Amino acid sequence: MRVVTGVVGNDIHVVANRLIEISLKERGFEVFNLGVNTYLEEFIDAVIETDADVLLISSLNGEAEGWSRDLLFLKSRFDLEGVLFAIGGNLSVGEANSEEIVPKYKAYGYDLVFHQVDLNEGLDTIEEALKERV
Amino acid sequence: MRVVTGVVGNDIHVVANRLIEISLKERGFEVFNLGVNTYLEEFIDAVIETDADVLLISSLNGEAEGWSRDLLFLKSRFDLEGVLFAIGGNLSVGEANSEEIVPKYKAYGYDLVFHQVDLNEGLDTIEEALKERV
Amino acid sequence: MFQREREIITKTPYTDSFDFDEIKEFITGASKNLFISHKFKTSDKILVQPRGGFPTYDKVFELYGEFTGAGVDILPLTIDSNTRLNDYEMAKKMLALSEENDENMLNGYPLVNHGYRTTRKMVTHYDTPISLRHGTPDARLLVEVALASGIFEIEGGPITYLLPYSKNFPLDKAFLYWKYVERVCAEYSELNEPINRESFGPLSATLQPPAIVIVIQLLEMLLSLEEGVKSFSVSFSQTGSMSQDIVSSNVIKKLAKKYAQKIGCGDAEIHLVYHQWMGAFPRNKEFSDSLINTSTVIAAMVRADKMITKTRDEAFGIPTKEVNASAVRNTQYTLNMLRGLPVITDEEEEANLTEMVDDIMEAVFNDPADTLWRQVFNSIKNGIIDIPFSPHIANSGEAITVRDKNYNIRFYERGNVPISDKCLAYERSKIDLGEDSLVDHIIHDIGIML
Amino acid sequence: MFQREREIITKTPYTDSFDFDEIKEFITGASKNLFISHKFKTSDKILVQPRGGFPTYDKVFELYGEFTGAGVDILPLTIDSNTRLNDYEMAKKMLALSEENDENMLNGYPLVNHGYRTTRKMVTHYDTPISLRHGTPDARLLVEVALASGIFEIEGGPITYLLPYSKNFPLDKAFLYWKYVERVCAEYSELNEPINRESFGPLSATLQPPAIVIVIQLLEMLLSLEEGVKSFSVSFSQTGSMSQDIVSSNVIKKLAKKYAQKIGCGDAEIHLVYHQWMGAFPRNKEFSDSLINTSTVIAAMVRADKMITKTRDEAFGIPTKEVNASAVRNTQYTLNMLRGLPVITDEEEEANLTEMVDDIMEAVFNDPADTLWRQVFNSIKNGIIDIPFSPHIANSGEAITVRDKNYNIRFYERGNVPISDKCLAYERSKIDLGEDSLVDHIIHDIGIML
Ligand code: B12
Ligand code: B12
Repeated sequence: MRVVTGVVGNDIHVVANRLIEISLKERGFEVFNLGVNTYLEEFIDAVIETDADVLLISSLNGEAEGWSRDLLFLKSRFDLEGVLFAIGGNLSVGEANSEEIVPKYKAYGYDLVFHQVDLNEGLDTIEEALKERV
Repeated sequence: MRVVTGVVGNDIHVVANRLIEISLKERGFEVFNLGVNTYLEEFIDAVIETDADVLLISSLNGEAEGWSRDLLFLKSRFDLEGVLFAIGGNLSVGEANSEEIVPKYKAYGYDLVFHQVDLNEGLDTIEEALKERV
Repeated sequence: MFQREREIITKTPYTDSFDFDEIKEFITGASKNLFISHKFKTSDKILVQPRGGFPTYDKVFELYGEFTGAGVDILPLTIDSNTRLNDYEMAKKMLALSEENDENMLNGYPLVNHGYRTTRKMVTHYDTPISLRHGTPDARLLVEVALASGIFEIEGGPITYLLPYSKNFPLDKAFLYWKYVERVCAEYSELNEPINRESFGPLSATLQPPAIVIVIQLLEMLLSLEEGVKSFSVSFSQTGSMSQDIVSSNVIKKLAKKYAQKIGCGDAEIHLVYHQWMGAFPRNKEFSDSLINTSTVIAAMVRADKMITKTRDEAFGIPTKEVNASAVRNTQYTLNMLRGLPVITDEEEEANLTEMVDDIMEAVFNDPADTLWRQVFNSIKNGIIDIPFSPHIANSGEAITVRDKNYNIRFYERGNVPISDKCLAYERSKIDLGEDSLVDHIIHDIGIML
Repeated sequence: MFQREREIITKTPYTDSFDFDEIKEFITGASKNLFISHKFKTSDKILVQPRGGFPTYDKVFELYGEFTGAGVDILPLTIDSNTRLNDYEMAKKMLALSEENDENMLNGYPLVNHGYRTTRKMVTHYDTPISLRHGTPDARLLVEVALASGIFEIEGGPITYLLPYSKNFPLDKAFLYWKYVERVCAEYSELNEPINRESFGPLSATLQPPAIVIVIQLLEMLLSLEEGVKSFSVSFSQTGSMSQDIVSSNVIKKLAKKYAQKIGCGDAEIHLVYHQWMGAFPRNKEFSDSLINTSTVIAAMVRADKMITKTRDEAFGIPTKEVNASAVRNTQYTLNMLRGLPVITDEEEEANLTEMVDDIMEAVFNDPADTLWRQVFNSIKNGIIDIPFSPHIANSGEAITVRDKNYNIRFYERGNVPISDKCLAYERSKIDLGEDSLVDHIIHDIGIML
């Protein structure tokens, strides 16, 4: 399985990104890590270029919502049906609960949304979702 | 003005008692301080003996309610009409608010009830009440 | 003879009937986990012990459940103030009211009224050391019930549970009653791991001068070791100055060893217990949290073996079990992050404190009486040992302390406490009353944490 | 020439039009209370500064009101991350959304978009020093707007705001842009009290080795003093080990003086700023409170001149103003109780750290380039200066650190960092990976406060 990952927008929180790369590799994924400060277009380009199965976006600094508003539009320009879109980290500015956050982001076009969810828990869910797709 | 004071029951918290003695004297009262660990009967006896104008009871350790249940009975045995009965300190076991505590203690026979009230504020109120009585 | 005395003491309608053989058997076979003396030996962290006790069995049982969930090391059993004054009749009445109305009409657990058969169920259920916290001058019956229940740490002593906790209780009797307690503890210590005795260093928790606190700790330790106790904890509470706490710790550790050896009891295990701030608490609960956490850091700095916690509700009343357990959880969290702390010494302050303690100890030993307890008894009566803010009539109350600008507690008047002119001069040189009257200064010093 | 450059920089549709004469006049006559350099001189406590910034003017105004009520010493103005990356267009868009929907669509205050005329109203209203917190590699415009607004402390530097805050921003440009900032600060410093510059010691806040942190602090200090800045703060954040913090503090204070004198700038005022824990926070808010309070105690132990606070909401998101103000209030409460703390030194550790810092500094100075900034530039490129967990492409990332059992951060691999074999051996002698793989050990070490 190929996964493109990175941190969206002007966000430079790199620590989680490093750990995610390590964890994905340990789970046997082929990882294309774009690192921090990656714009949505760059993610989409990388998914197409690498023919990835999963796009796994992180956001920590509260910016994600601002950037995610364009996702549906970008998705509509390419055929990305088979790709699993996941986002996780800290998905709002200020404290918020998942009940509010998850539906919002699903509406933006993500299949799986992990607000303040433990990484391993999230990756387990992603793996299950991938199995179901096959 | 003569005031009898002390800490009721098996309560041995002495610090407040020392400060109360000092404060009352500073305010010009003649003070009979029975100290800590004083039973209700002893207070009543002292009030009668000294012909006091005020009985000012402290309680800190949460015992006050247990002892106060006998107050009305004791009062009924003597003519203590002219004496102002005040109690203050920490008047319950565990946290409680004044709205509950004050009416309860008034029903036990106290004229003034100060649950977790600053000493000087309480003494001001007592002095005002004494002025009104004259 | 002694056994006869014990039978008389324990024969009372207020508790269940004693079966000494069964109790002996129980202690002999008791789980090592019930012995704090064992836990001290096998653990390398500061043990955390909250305070707490409720009138009813069920409430204490639930409290222990909460504490266990929060990672407690030692459970407390705090006794109500009627039992402390041997007023078992009042305790009984209030226990009944508490059970009927599901309201706490007592500020602790009336252990005697509950009895050891009942209480032991709870003790063995949790299989964690329990410490008896009471404040009772005559604790003979209480301690018998506690030990029979499986509570293998007994706090208190003839001085530390008298001067702060009682007004009229006769001093000489207190010594004799505690001698009884020490002997029972020593006897039971031979059956399994030693019973731990702990002295109560906070005393009246208000402007207590470290020199006096340490003297009292050392004397209660000696009185206990003399009777054959093999595991003892000296203690003190946060003074309000981190530096003074560190100095006190260094001095008490050194002197406890020295004086224990002096009476040929160098083989006893001596531990140091630190009490989080015992004085008047702020009414802002976040400030209380800050205060408590700072106490925890200081406990680690003074390298205590055990620390006793407070809660954010201290100024308001007996805390709920949830609040109490949170305090334990937070304390463990903080302790876990404090590692490899610097070792600190302050030669000048330690020399001054050591000299004051040694001088007072010498004066006690110079008393012509024939036994140590009588020497101590006389020393309290004549003010050689004198604590501020004691409710007890025998305490002379002539020694006056205030805080210096760094919040160290200093002698302002020594009264009859035999510290040297030199030491007094040193202490006074640190004090600056400024514009304040002495009384105003003291009121301020009582309330530094408000 | 320079003035011409400033005019070009400040001429942009994203902010209001600059009137340099008026600004000069404003600074010349500005209240002394706006200058932290003045407050440092006149205060003898640790100054407390929270973090904080909201998108809209009104929200920042309210935030400052809360802070003032909580007894704040220094107000912060935290800038949003779009502005930090000079993306004023995005900042504008999000500011508009934030104002319309009364929702925070930015993680800070877009100062450039608000402009100095507006912002100055708020600054003079509160008449309290404000510190600009940003993380911007090219902060020329931002700093012009800040100073014109009356914000007289500027945090950051070409290294500390680049390596942790940027991925691609060209290193050499950052140096030149910050040179501009230093010069503007130096110029304005002649009009009234000096403008204070502060370096950002936390860097990426994750397993940063004190030797590298101190080297970077010293270098940014030198780069700033060179340009004529007269008031500078070096800083570092809680490492996770109280001992290591104390060692770091002792060494940085000593070396800051030494290196400033070396370039003939011994007259500059140098201060020490301590950041409460900057790494990953626990999701239990009571633990966060405990952590923050412990940070406060350590700040007092290291004798910082200023401390920057966190909040119990750190793990969750930008805190509400109330929570943020509580953190200030609690911190002041704790600081007030910590007096006369012991002075601690650790000769062995200080010698080791000093030696590592001196060796790295020497290597930087030995670079053949002609100016200090080029020497530093080269030293980053070739890994002489190398921090763990930097997102920046120029950072080599070969130095690897782990914690020892006392949570001190130690070099495991030095990469190209020129510490001696002896020092590396010392560092490694403290490490014990136990059963763990290196990666697992590092993951654990990142999360020690969780
Ligand atoms: C110091 C202290 C002790 C010392 C007392 C030493 C001594 N002999 O004085 C020691 C350690 C020995 C002790 C023992 C006990 N204590 Co105690 N103690 C305290 C503590 C920490 C401070 C009390 C103090 O000195 N405050 C300083 C003085 C100046 O303030 P104050 O007492 O609050 O009094 C002021 C006001 O109440 C008011 N006030 C008082 N009386 C009056 C009267 C009037 C008319 C007015 C207007 C105002 C007023 O003005 C006073 C001056 O400002 C308090 C908690 C707290 N408040 O922070 C607990 C506290 C009072 N203790 C408590 C308890 C339960 C006990 C014990 C039963 C058991 C235990 N937990 O250890 C024993 C009691 C034994 C007994 N027989 O009573 C509880 C009481 C619980 C409750 N009410 O629900 C408290 C609240 C702690 C707690 N949260 O559990 N204690
Ligand atoms: C260290 C840190 C920094 C360092 C970053 C250094 C670096 N380059 O990495 C510095 C100091 C430079 C920094 C800067 C800033 N930071 Co910052 N920072 C933190 C902090 C304290 C820890 C982050 C961290 O490293 N955690 C350790 C890693 C391992 O955990 P993690 O990041 O939480 O990631 C885990 C989970 O989120 C999850 N996860 C992440 N992605 C995904 C994806 C999926 C699919 C799943 C399932 C799970 C998952 O798994 C990860 C591993 O366990 C956090 C607060 C916190 N969390 O404690 C704030 C925090 C993230 N920062 C914040 C902010 C606002 C900023 C700044 C804008 C301004 C500022 N306050 O200084 C700048 C950002 C600049 C920019 N352009 O982005 C905010 C974000 C606010 C919000 N969301 O509401 C936080 C939450 C602090 C706060 N409460 O204000 N920061």
